[in-house]
Amino acid sequence: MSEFKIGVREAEGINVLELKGYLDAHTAPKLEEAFSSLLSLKQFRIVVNCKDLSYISSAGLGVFMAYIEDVRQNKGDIKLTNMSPKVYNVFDLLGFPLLYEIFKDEREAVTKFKDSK
Amino acid sequence: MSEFKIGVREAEGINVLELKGYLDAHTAPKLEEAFSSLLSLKQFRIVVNCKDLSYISSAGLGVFMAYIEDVRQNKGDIKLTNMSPKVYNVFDLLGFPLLYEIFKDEREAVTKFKDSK
Amino acid sequence: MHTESINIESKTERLIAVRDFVSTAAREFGFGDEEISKIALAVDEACTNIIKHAYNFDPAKKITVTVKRNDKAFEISIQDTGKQFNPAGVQSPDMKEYLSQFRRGGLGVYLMKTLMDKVEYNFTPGNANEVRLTKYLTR
Amino acid sequence: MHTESINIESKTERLIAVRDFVSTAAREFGFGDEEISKIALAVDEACTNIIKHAYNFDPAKKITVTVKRNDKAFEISIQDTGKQFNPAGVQSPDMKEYLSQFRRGGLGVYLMKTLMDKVEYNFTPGNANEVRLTKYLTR
Ligand SMILES: Nc1ncnc2c1ncn2[C@@H]1O[C@H](COP(=O)(O)OP(=O)(O)O)[C@@H](O)[C@H]1O
Ligand SMILES: Nc1ncnc2c1ncn2[C@@H]1O[C@H](COP(=O)(O)OP(=O)(O)O)[C@@H](O)[C@H]1O
Repeated sequence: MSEFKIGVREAEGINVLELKGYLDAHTAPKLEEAFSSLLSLKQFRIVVNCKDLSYISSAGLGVFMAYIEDVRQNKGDIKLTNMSPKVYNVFDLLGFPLLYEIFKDEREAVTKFKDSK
Repeated sequence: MSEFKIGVREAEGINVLELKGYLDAHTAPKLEEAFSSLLSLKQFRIVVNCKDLSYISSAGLGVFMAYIEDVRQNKGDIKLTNMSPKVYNVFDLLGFPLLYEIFKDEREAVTKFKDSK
Repeated sequence: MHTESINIESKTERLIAVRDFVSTAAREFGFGDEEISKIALAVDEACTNIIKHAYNFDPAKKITVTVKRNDKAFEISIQDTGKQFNPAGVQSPDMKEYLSQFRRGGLGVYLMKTLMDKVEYNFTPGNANEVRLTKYLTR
Repeated sequence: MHTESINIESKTERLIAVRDFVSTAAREFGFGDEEISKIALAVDEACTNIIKHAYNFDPAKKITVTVKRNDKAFEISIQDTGKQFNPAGVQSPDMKEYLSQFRRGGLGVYLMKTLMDKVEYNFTPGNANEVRLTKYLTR
């Protein structure tokens, strides 16, 4: 019954957030904390692996919007990966792929960060 | 949202049922079908792997009771394995470990069957 | 007193939503995982019995599950308009005998009584049965 | 006409139970996974807005979500007793502009309208707001 969990991994200056479960108005503050602690540590190269993310509502989308500008101004990015079709549909419906890079696989996002060093 | 699933594997005459999800009055008939098709194929050496079983109610327990006698009369057994504490608690509360062999791991149950050949 | 409720059709497809509804409220009340599991199972058994026995699988019938909480007690009231039935009248099985005779069924009411601190029954002349399941928080 | 309902406290902790409740009924009605996801999301957005805006996070307030089904239409009515609010009055964002300006929030009502076939609002003088979300089955 713990409905939403975040795992954090770091390798070569790239931080991977693994989201698991349901991201809604109840759980969005957890994701907000995770981003804000990365930013306070000056970590701006962020990959969000959505493999186990079962659900997202606009409250979850709002968290990504809250940090993307700041992250990019610091020469970083938030790249999203491994979305289920269900979760991708919500991003897609609102045109979010215009603003966020979305990859099939985490490694592609990591590689992209490394190549842009 | 498919709340209950059963996988069936067979190796050396031992059938392993893998239960996944919620076993309640709604889903118990699926397990009943699985048992009855094994029995109609004269398969009586049955291991039920409960690793991914999240829930069981008395309707689920009833299915095990419905087949155990028949299975044993045919020199077979229903052995249960890999239960989460939550599911084990229900079996335990009702004394089911008196009637059913319950193993930590699937391999132990398979070995037991093989040794008793 | 906090009160929340769910009103469903009498179908086993609804059991999962009822368990989720009750579990969320139980978690918030302060129960841990083990107690929450017990409460959800007891409510499942009560609803399953109504679907099967009180309504004979008629899906046009309705069940209302109401959760009431105060500081110490978590009470679930389960209401139906089917056959009158007092769980107090059901004798608890001798489990050793039960298992050795390979019996089947007849464990639902026993589970409700074992899992909860209190099981009460109430019949209102408007032809409504109410089973009240209570668990206390021991902080 | 089939009618089922859930009456909950105004808390984001309840969103998951509401989504489950609505999803189960939508599945039974005959919708596929994609439609079910849309319906659950639309209802989540409506409830989230009530919790945040109509009730200002006061958990003592209540929300009722009622699902009504007939042969062709699946309707969810969401009722609260908070601030009067007609979603029809909210202008839909231009998403290109929205994204390029790094805006945040203001997508809930737009999602509701996009995900469902019909969004209606109804105010009853007894100080109750009702939002009705409808989706039709195209078999
Ligand atoms: N809600 C109910 N309405 C009418 N009869 C009931 C109800 N619940 C239980 N019963 C009766 O009590 C018996 C015992 O119930 P239970 O212990 O749950 O076992 P089971 O449902 O497996 O028979 C049932 O067989 C049924 O005859
Ligand atoms: N149920 C409601 N009661 C009162 N005001 C509401 C309600 N729903 C939405 N609103 C108003 O409409 C605006 C737009 O809502 P929405 O599109 O969901 O975005 P957000 O909730 O992120 O602001 C809200 O900011 C709020 O002012």
